[in-house]
Amino acid sequence: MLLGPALAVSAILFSIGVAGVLLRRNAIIIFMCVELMLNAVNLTFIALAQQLGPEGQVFVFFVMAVAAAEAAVGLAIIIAIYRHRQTLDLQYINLLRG
Amino acid sequence: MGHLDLSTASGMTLALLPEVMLSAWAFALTLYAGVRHRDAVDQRRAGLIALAGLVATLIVVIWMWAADVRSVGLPFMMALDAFRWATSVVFLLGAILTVLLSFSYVDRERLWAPEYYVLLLLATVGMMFMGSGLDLIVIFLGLELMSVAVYVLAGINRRSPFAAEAALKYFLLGAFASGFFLYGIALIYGATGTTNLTLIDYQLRSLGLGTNLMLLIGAAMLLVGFGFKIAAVPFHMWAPDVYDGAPTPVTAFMAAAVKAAGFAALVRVLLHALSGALPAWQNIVWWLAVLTILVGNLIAIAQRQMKRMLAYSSIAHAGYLLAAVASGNALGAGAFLFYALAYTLMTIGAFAVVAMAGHNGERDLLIDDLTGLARRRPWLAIGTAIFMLSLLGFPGTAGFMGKWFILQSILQAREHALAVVLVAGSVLSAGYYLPVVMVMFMKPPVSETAHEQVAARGAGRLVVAVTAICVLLFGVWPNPALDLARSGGHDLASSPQAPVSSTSGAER
Amino acid sequence: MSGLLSSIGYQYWVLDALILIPVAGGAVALVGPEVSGKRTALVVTLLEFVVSLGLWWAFDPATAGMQFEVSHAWIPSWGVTYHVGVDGISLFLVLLTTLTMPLAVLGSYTYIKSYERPYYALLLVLTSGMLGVFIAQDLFVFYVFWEIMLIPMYFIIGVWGGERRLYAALKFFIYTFVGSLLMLVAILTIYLLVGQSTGRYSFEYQHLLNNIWLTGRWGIWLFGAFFLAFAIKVPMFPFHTWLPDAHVEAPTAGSVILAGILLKMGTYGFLRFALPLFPGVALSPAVSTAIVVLSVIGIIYGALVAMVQPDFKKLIAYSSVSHLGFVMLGIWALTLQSVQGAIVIMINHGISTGALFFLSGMIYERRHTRAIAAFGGIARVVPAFAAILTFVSLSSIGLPGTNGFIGEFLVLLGSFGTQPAATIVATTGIIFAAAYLLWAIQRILFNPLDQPENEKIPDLSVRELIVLAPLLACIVWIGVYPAPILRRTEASAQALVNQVRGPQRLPIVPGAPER
Amino acid sequence: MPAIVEWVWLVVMLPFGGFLANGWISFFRPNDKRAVSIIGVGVLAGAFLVAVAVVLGAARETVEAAPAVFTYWSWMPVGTLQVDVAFQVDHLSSVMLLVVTGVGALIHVFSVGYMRADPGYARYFAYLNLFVFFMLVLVLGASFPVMFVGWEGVGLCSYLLIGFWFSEKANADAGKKAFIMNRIGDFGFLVAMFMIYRSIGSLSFQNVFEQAPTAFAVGGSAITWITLALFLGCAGKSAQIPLYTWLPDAMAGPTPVSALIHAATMVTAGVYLVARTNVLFAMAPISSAVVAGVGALTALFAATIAVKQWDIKKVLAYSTVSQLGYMFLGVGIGAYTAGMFHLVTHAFFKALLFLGSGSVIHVLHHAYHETHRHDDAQDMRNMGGLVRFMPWTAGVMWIATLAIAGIPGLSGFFSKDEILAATFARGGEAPFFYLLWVIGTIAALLTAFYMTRLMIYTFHGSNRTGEKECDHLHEAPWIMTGPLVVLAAGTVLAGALNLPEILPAHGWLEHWLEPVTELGTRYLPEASLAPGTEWALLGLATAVAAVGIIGAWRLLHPEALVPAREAPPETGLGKLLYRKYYVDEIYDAAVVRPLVWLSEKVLWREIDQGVIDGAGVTGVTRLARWLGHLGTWFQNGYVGRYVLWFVVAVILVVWEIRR
Amino acid sequence: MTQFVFWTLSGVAILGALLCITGRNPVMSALSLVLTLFALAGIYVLFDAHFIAVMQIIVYAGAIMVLFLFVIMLLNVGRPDAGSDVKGKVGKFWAGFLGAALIAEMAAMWRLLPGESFRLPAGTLAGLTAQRGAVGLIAEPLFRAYLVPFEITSVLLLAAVVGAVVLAKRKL
Repeated sequence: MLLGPALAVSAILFSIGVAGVLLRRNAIIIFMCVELMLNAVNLTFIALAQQLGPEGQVFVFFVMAVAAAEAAVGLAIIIAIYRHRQTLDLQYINLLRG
Repeated sequence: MGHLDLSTASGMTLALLPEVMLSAWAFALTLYAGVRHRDAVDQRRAGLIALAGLVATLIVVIWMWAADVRSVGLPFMMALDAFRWATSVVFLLGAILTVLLSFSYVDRERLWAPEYYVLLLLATVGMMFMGSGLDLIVIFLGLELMSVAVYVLAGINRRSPFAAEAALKYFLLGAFASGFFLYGIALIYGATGTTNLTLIDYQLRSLGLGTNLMLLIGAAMLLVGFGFKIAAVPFHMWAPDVYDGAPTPVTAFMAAAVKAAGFAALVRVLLHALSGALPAWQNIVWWLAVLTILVGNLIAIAQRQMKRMLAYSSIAHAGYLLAAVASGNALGAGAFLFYALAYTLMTIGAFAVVAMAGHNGERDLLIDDLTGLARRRPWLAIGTAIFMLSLLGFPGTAGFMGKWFILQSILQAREHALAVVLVAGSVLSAGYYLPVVMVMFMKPPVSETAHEQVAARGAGRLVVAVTAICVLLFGVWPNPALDLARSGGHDLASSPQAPVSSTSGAER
Repeated sequence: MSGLLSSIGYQYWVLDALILIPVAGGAVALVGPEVSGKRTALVVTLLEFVVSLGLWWAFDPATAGMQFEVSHAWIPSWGVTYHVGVDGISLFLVLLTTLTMPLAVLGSYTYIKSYERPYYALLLVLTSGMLGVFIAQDLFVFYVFWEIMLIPMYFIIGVWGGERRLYAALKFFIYTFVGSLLMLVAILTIYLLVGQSTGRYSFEYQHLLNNIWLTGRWGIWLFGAFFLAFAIKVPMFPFHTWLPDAHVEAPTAGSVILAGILLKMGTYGFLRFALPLFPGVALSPAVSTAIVVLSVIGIIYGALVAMVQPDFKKLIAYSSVSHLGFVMLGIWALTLQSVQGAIVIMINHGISTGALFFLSGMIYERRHTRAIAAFGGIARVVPAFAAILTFVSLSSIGLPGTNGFIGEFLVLLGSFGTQPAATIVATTGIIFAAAYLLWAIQRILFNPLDQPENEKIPDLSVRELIVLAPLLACIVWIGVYPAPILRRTEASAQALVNQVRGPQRLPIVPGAPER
Repeated sequence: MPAIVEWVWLVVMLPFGGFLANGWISFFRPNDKRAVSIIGVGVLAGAFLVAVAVVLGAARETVEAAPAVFTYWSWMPVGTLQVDVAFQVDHLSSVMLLVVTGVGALIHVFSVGYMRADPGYARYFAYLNLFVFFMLVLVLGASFPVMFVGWEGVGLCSYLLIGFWFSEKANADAGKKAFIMNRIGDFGFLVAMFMIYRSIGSLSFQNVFEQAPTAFAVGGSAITWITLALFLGCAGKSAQIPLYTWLPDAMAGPTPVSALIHAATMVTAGVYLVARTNVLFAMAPISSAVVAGVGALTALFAATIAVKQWDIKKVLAYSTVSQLGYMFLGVGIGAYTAGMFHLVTHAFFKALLFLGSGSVIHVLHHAYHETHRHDDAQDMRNMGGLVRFMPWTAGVMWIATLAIAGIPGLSGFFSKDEILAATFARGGEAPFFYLLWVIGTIAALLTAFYMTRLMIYTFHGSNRTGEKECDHLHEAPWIMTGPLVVLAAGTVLAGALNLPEILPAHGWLEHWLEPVTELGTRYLPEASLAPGTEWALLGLATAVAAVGIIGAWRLLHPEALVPAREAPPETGLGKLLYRKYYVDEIYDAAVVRPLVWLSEKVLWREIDQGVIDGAGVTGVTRLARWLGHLGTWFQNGYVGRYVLWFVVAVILVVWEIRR
Repeated sequence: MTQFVFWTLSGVAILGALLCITGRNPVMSALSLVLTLFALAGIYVLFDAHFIAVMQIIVYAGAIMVLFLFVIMLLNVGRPDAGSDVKGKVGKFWAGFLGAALIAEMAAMWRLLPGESFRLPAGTLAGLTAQRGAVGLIAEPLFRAYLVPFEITSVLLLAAVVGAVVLAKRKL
């Protein structure tokens, strides 16, 4: 019965992802931290799927697709911003404020 | 047509007709964009095609609504109810107005990428899924579809560092929020064993999961995810920057349709699936509403830029909508629908004015730049005044009727404090809507040549005219829209009896 | 006369016509040629006046209830009905409005030099809005009219006003808006409470009135919301500070309308809504004492502050605070005499203060200043102006034989029965009234003619005399023979007093919220 | 029965018609002085004739009957309050009717000469006619509110006429002061009406007087407060302590105005009111005592000030205040007839004195005008020896002076003595009344003194006007001296109206007024004097008058006077009296200035602009703006910061939902 | 055994995650994340999700992370002299504090289980896998009940492609 521990590990990984987003300034690493969060959620799904049926695994499949889509667009955006600013450090990306 | 059996392929296709149709149109437009993407003419043609697709879809939606299509049998991924049609109409309307608004804007800013319209259509498809999804996963995918498209739209002006920054901020925070949203889905799935909203409702009530910790945390995470999309304080911080940096039609689209889509899904999830846990989330929504109303309105007062002011104003309006949600009753859902329609009209109208008046970079358009507009462009000024007053919630405009409706739902739920906060917010909002009217009408233009280049041309003029007229019309004669909104809200809250046999959509 | 009127079905269409004529006229004025805007407006307002004049004869003084009622469904799903009617309390406010408007138009003929079409169109729309407030018999409709007339006034002050017009317009708008929004919440709450207890959800005033009896916490809060809305509009001390600014900055016609009609909406609201809907609260010792004290403070305070104003318009504005204090005292003393007196003061204040604003506008047009110190001794130069200003001032300070006396006398006499102490203090207001107005007209009209600019100012023109003549006639007429007015208001006022003082009903106990 | 009494409306409307006509002329044909004179004097003469007819008619028809009330229309019908526009002709109002129209007509005639050269001639007569109209409304009104119309109306006319030459700030100030002082009194009148209505439910004289005996307890607090409030009204209108200061200032108006309004008619309205409501006062002994006490004090106080005034009109003004005090003393002790009697006689001799002084001023003014000097034509130091130039004027004024001083045989002697005798008679009741009698007697002494002083300084000794001016000094035209002669005749004869009981044919006025005064005298203790005492008092009064006059002759030295411009400033007690005990200054410092300061600095600047607008409105606006700017500080563009708040919110949301 | 494997893999995953968020070099971070992904794939196998485990390695660790690395390299943000993008003390405090708070709030997950009434008997999923195969287990619901979401995914990917192209192509 590893469901509880798996959910806990998932929560920890998720929180680490959140902490990463808080900790880093580089857009691409922040994005990786978001990916980490998604993966933590995937673990929850998978762990639950063992008890609740294969739908959980189907969700993970969708999440992967979403992650892929986001990665494509996100990295394109990151490239676009790099073209403008020559940096990915969010500290320097605040033209818009107020 | 009546009832559709969703277990048949034809029934299912029919149930998905609007979304399928619009997706197909988007594919076709992609192909066109792939072939013809050279000049302004191509661009305009692409826009016209998109417009045709949206209008056609709108017609289909209205047709299905009028035919009162309902499903029989097991709960399905997609809802077939008035709420879906009503929200679809709002999204499509928002998209149509955005396309109309885009023609001259795209021309002026030389954004020659027909994919713009493709993404607009795809985002609309995503919204429609959000409004119609009866399964959390559909809502999630709809949300992602919409988001991905809008991330790109926000940054579509590649020449603009502002747009790029807007896109980046929106994307990073959006993806971050998606993680929470997804986590919420997972936890609710874990607590109830299903992601179907009807079944969640059923499980929640039959198993008494109203205090189940997993469900509650899941609900909290869902709220966070939605809170981001609808720009509820304190999840709103991206919104002003992104609205500010994105091209104005996209901003209008985001402020109106994207927000409405987030709300549609939120209302459906909270009132349909999680109404059994109402005491748990109502308090949070209450606080979010209060914060959103106050913060949105207060910061808006401090703005000098028109676009940012409207951005904060849209945050404040999210607060009003949240107040309707916080009432937690059918009236609230109806009020949301009506207000969403009114809000879409007036917000897009207002942004249309910004798009027109901001001829040399709408980011820099200060409120004071409209000084004396009424002397040069009286009709545009009158239109703007109508939008401002409607946003303010002044009688005779749709905004007033909407606010009245929301207050009615709040007071029905005996949330008097919330009602007072709402009206206090309205008072604060007078502090920034009125100055717009004031500078336009009550001050002379700064120079002889001021506003010479401001011109309402073609489709843009149509947008302002149509939205202004509709705002006034719904402010005086709201009955048809009101009745439809009420029935939509009623449909949602009084969910059909959950089937007793099945626990999950899938076979075991 | 009334037979003739009923033969043309007057009672069935008059109120609709009164609302529609100005709106239609406003559209005509807006799209017509620039030069004919004022003429259109004058014709329309005169037509409006003539149409409304029939009310005088068609009105049945013996009936306390609503007359000329018209009712159309508006938003059935909310229970909103476009329901209008007139009774003794609103009759004269309607007539006052229709009388004031042609004069306001005529008084603007030379004052307004820019953007004439929208100006006159707004004046006409304003007419409809104000009339709507006085005749609405449905709280939703009332609220809509109540708010809608803010807009024309906002523009009139903001576009055609004086130097600090933006500030004044915004202040005026937001002040009123603050109060009215809380009233909106209260209206909805009453609607829902009555709906829940009777099963019929309707904003109809009669329906709500018949079924509501609130005391305790609910009553206090709801009454408070109405109170705030009306108190700001009246304006009662200490909610009055928008008034001097708005009055001073508004163009003449705007000031006239503000003072003459808009302020009456507050007192009318108290009479029509706040008092009858919440008699239990309104007559509770704490609330009633508080309001009476505020009214009396308003009387004295307004007069004292008016005394030291350097700007004539501001002086008149503060005098309004004082006058409206009498009205509030009369309403809250709640005797037949005091209520009728309050109604009469409402009319009088419209006439006398309206005339004072016209006069201040006329002198402003000549000298482009309103500072009292800029004048002095001009009675010799402009005798007609001086005579009329003196006369109107005397009416304003309540000299017997003019209209002002009738109202103040009735209010004070009636109030003494229930609020003796407050009445005695309020009566000292007549001393201060004499002090500030006489001092002001002394500094304007009398004293040595020491400023050369004043030596050549022309006396009133024929047009200006025409503007003032009806007001002067009313001052004398109401002062000498007010009985026709008093007879028409008596039944309604008596019914109001009886209703509010009447037997107490069982309170609605607000139950659990509905989902 | 179309009786002649019904024509009373014509008495009222004739002056009103004159007002309208003259008002019209003043705007459109201001130079048509002939028409103005004819209209202005004509309406008054007409009114007087009609009034005589009405009074004779009334005397014939309604001697013993209830007062004749003529209701014209319903004025304020509100529920139980039914106020009609109605006139009441009875014994009391008919006396006033004759005095007002009679003396008024004479003064109108005088004015034709006096105001001949004034550019505001038509306006002047319009005002004067209007005044008579209001005064008649006052005396004829059949209810308190109608009386109040006249009451305030005369105040208005007084205001207009005092400030008639409004281009002088002092004149305009004086008018305003008169109006406001009167308003303070009117406040009392109003409050009295409210209290009466609350107790009785009606305001018509008939109802009130009929029901008062049952509605009030004698000496009860209700009736006491009502009468005190009424007396406040009287004090304002009739210039009693503490509201007397306006009357001397009111001398800024044209002199005939002073004669008519501020001597003969308006200022006596308070006395008339007390007499009219005698039943109420009689039921309130305390109030009556207050009336008498204030009257006596005023009589003395004003007399002392009059002793040291240099302005001829100021002397007469304080004299008027003093004489009004006598009248209040009379009505206060319950001698209503005596009060009214003194009112009538005073109307004659004081009007005469004023008109006489008007002639003097007119002549002096004319003289200064001819020689282009700007000296004060009213200062007695600029007069002296005028008897040589103006024998008629001097003669008639001597008659009046002797009358007011109380020389037997003249009207003032009888009326003043009746008051003092009645006061003395009540001394048996309480020593208080003896005190009043003593005060009254001292005041009488002073009266004789200052009036003689006035005559000596004005008409006797050497002339101080100036060398060149002497050529222009002469008797005023006949149109001015004519009325003087008529009034002098009145002054001599009016005493016959009510001779003391010890003389034959006594008490005619007493008998005439009996239907009115008996309402009140029922409540008063019977007080009569033995004939011996009465003779003694008469003798004493004569002696006092003689001492005053002779004392003045002996003490004053007109030769020592120098013209006003060369006169040294007063010192010591003289200065105190000359400056009227500094009462005006005290009022200014204690009431007017603090009030203006409070209004401007505290109420307006501090409360209105500071607290309500500043802290309240602007404060809230500022707060909102400040909060808004604070909010933008959070919105600093850093994604990291946004995420931080996001996560904090997430934690709070989860926390909240888990609760 | 299963316990041991689970805890080992969990430890590796958490370690990888920590390295990912603290690593100074973006490349190191990416590689650490790949480590975590691999460990997760192993855990998936423990929970009878063989197909997903494979997908995890192929799609996630393979495609997506490579894409990340590619971008890092392309933009040359991983160069040694770029300096750390880890925030300073205040940032670290907040990250640690809020992360810990979040973990604390969700620690209760440890004890949470889905309701008995709809929980499958133990071993059911393993049995189904044996019966239908790892792919069949997923395919069955994916193409029947979840056909609509599956189709939405296709649209989503289209949007992503169009979007990425629009943003990244050289010429507008």
